[in-house]
Amino acid sequence: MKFHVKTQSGSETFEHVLELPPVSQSSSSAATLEYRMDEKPGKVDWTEVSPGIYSLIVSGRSFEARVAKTGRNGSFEVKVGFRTFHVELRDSKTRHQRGDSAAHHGPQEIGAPMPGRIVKVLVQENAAVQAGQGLLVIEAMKMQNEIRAPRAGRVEKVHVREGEGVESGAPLLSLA
Amino acid sequence: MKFHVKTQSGSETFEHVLELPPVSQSSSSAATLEYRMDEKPGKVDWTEVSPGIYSLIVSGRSFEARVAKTGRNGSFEVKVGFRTFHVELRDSKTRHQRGDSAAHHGPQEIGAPMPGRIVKVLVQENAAVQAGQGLLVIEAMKMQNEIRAPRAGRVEKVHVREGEGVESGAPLLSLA
Amino acid sequence: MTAFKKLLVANRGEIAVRVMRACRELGISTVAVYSDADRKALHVRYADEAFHIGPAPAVESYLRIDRVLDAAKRSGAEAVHPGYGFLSENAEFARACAAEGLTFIGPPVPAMELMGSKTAARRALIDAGLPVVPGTGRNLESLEEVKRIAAQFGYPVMLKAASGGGGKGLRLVRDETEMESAFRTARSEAQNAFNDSSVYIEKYIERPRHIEFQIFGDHHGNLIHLCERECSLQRRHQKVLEESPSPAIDDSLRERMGKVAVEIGRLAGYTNAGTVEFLVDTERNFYFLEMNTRLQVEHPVTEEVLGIDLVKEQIRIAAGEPLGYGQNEIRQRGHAIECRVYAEDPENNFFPSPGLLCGLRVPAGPGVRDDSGVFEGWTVPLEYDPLLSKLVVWDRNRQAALARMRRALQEYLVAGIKTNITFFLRVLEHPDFAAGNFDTGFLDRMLADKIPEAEKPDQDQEQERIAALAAALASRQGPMESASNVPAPAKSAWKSAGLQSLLNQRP
Amino acid sequence: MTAFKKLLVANRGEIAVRVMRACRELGISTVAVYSDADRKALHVRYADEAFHIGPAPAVESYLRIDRVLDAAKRSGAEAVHPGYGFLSENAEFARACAAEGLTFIGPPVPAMELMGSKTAARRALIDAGLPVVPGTGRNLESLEEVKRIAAQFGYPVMLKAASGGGGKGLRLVRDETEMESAFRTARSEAQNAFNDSSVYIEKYIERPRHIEFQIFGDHHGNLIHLCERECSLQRRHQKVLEESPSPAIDDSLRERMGKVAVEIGRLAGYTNAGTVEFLVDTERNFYFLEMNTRLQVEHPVTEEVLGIDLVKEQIRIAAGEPLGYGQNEIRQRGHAIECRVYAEDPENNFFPSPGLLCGLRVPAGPGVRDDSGVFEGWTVPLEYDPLLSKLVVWDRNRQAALARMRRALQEYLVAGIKTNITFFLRVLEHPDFAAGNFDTGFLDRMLADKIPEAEKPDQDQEQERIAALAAALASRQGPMESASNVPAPAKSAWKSAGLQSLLNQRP
Repeated sequence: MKFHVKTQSGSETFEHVLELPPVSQSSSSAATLEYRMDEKPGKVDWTEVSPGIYSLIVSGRSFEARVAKTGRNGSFEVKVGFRTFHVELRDSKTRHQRGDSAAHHGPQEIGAPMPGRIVKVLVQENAAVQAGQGLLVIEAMKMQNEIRAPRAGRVEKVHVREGEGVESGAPLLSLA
Repeated sequence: MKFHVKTQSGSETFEHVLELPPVSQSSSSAATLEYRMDEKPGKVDWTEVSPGIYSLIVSGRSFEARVAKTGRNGSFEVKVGFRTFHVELRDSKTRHQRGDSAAHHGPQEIGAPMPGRIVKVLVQENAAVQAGQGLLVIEAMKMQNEIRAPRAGRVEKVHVREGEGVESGAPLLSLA
Repeated sequence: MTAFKKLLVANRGEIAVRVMRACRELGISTVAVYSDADRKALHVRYADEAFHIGPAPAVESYLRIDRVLDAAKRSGAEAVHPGYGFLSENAEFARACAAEGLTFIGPPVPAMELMGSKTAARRALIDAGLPVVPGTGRNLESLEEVKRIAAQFGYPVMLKAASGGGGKGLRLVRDETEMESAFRTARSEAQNAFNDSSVYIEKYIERPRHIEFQIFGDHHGNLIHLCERECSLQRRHQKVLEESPSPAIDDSLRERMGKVAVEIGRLAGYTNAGTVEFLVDTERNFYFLEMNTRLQVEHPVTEEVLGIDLVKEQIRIAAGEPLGYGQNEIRQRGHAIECRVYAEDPENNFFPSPGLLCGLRVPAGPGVRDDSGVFEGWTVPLEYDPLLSKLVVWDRNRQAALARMRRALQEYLVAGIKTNITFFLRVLEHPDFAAGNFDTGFLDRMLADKIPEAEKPDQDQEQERIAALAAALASRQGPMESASNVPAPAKSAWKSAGLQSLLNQRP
Repeated sequence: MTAFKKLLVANRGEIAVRVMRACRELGISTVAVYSDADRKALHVRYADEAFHIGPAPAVESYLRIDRVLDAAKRSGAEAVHPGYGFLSENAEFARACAAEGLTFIGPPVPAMELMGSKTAARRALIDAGLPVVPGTGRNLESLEEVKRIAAQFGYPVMLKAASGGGGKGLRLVRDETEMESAFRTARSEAQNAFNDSSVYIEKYIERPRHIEFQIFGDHHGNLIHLCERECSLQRRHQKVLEESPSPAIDDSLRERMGKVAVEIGRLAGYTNAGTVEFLVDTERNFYFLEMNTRLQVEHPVTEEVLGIDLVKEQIRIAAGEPLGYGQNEIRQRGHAIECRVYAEDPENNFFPSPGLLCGLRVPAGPGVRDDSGVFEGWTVPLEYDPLLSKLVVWDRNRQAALARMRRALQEYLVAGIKTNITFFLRVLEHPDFAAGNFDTGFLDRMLADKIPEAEKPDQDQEQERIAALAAALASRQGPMESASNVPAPAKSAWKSAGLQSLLNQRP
């Protein structure tokens, strides 16, 4: 099995090609296995100690990783130590079908980062926005926070009105 | 819904007839509902706070109960405070089919209370045994423990040999 | 043991659990009150009795005196502990408790009222010759008068709205040339915000430390202080980390400040637990700031250093028992630090992060105390202060306590929501903080500097590869049933997508 | 900070985690070793590095000197902490460490060897005029000699097998009429068990207390004691609850015993942490019992009362630093109690209860410390001591500490396996224990009495009805998916069925 892996933490991103042996029945839950990362061979002794928590021992070093699936397919949030990594995983088959810059195509839905109330909508539909420009202000726990455009684009649709309450993840705005 | 409930803790057993309103969609996970226990009406505000952990408020008193299914149907282990209760539950339909003393009919399987090694088998097949009589000795964590007959009967089958290792719950002996 | 058989805790979250623990140890039955948002909350589960008092918004539940008192009556409670926040400094509530024959665990009503009014407290202290920040405390109408008084105090000075609060109508004036425009804008801002353009002057204390003294009085005339807490580590005037002793206070200053704190307590006719807050300037002059007439959030650091349970002491004293300690028995041992663990996102301007707490591992072992109000599976509600827990460590000296706090923070794991745990690790690594050189502006300056995270290149690169490996192993296990009960927070996905796109756009 | 950069912990379970916590606070990297049974264990996860050293049985892993040393070499560790048990009192291991250039964190080899031999230690103390239990310590061949010496000591006396251990060849003789048969059977039992019929006499101390003193020495000639631990609460000679101070020791006795403990340490040329165990009779005479040349399980009660981290101190001293405290700086504050939480079933003769720990809620809050080696989801292995955690509380005095321990035990929840938590609650409620009146036989007598559980009729009946209601509500929720991740222990089902049948048979 060959994976193309992209990890991102803070402002850093890394890409790797990771080769793992095929899954055998006996070793699916815990085992020592050999891998190649970016052509360099390695050996990992790994096991899932609790649901979603993995213990990995590599060259004697002991690591703990908390792995949670995020919304999209092949997308994970992984905590190692005090650092959180966003990991995108594609095996060689799906890689070409999806393309590398899928995130740029089609409108992007901006969701509510937390439950709260819409205090202000700062843009109108069809308006062109710059990356980092404020789109809406949401209030929760008596604090106001501005939701900014993750990239430049055009506001295709605003899904909420001022004063409206929203749940976490609720669509706020589509960015074309 | 009418339940016949039998609770047992230490050497005490109690029986109750408990009537609950039928499950409605809206109130299946948390609600205040009225019940009758042994004809006496009561009101409980209940909710499942974590899987298997229930918070119940009855007449202002706050209780926490940890409920775990045990092997048999309608059989639960419930912890309230520092006490553990074994609760047998039958709704009115199943009550008559199963009869009250199901435990007495047919052979009873004695299982290993824990993983360990069989040190000694104290009885032979077909031997008559008294309640409380020693059947086997099992060793684990360097301690030996005698498994005793839960009731009088006849040893129908011994499933293990001396020196054999057993997993928790493994059948040791059938008591007819 | 004490006179009370049953006590109602008029609060929620960690402090409600903290008070109930004290009650259990004293053999007192506990009564919780709760809003719609808190039916599953830890304090409700911990209590012997629990009464519902209304919808989620605090004004309709935890701030409703009538409903809290109704719960007290229905339960037959004999005393009420208000915790902090909510009704804890509300004199009307204390009076209403008394009217119902309930013991309010706190100071007498007149002491609450005196200290509840900043100006009245300030005047009383001035009259008694006790140190307050130099200022006029009265409305100044003309620019000339303002300039004259400012020259008298010496620049810099603060202009403050008389009806002020929340930073509105507040101006720092560094020299006389700035005064005219500052005076004008402060007045107009005050007019807009409070419909009252009155402003007054206070000397601006530069780089002050915020040091507070715990005091304790009983109903038998005993009043002592329990030494200081260092509370200068604040983000936007909110304390986030407290410690005791303060690295800035030596024995002689402690004695002087403690004496003044006790005098202030005497002045107010104080009983039970209270806290006198001071500003300390760089020349070690100290000025009364305000007095909090209740238990502080950060009371555990005092408990750890002195070996005194402040909540049990509060309850005993309210029951009429004498103070369990004389001033000469108060001895500090070692060093304690508290971190307030909040559900907030340090990478996103400390925005609150309520939601499902789907994973929790709490630090433990020697010298570590976690006063928490949450549990795995709890949904942190939107409506209240997002304090999850107070992590407190003790060790023989400050250096050891800092190392222990670092160890404890490293053990802490909260999944599903964001917390400020990693932020504390950054603070602990700051050389100025480690050296004890900081003031109330330190944290805001540190955050404004956007000090880059300390580079730990080797380990971090290894961690990055481990993250890649772990994700691949997890996905290889099949459709990840195993991790499916760790719901991915919608927020992370959103944030991740957003950041990713931003990154992709950079040159 | 210290001379070590990396340290290997040659142990498992809670003590391995305890030592690693100390290392983290000292900035020392940690190396774990583990057997097949412990791949997922907490100490492996907590360590910076981890090396596999063999199959589950300890003789093939944790007791294998060669494999532990191999792991140390591969990791580049500079020091080894042996914890307690396993290789901790093995002089050969200490020597092997030295031969490899590793610092063994413990006393010098000669001290280990002297104290490792009970008879040699006894002889050395007698020569130095230090108090031991009166006895012959040598083989007695004839009944006449035995009777003569017994008369000299005064009855009751103990006959003990010279090669003895584990209660074999041990006879309590209350008066001379019992001596002939006791002498004969003790000799034949000793012959059968140890292939050596030698027996000797010791004075039997009636209703003794087991009191031990912590001592600490550095490599600069300093040797002090850290006061006592009360360890009389034993079940079948196994300590289950320890406290400090001892309710039986006053300042003058503490000073006398501490002085003797230090003298014994000097006699042995002792450095690092050690424990001198004494028996104290009802007339407050005390006798040397044995010395443990390692960290004790119950070291936390000393840490809490003195505010000293014994493990960090051990590491510092092994690195050549001087003791951090002089004898005059050792001051007890308040009272600490430890309960050893075991995976065992008090209702079934304390039979070990290994298995999947499918639910865990650990007590917390003021004055509570949990030194644990387990986590929710861990499978307690069959092969080792079933100690899950040590629950330690501190409060200002013994009465308060007892109340706090009760509160903490009530918060403790372990699901899936049986524990002795409820048993401790029974012990705490016993009036003799509460009054401090107990000796080493107290617990076995209490268990033999089968003292009925204290009746709390009202609450218990309510709890019973709540259990019925909760089960019905859970079943009503449908096929109980919600509780399905709480696997029902096979044992409970079995036990429940068995008990139920037994009950049905009663008239």
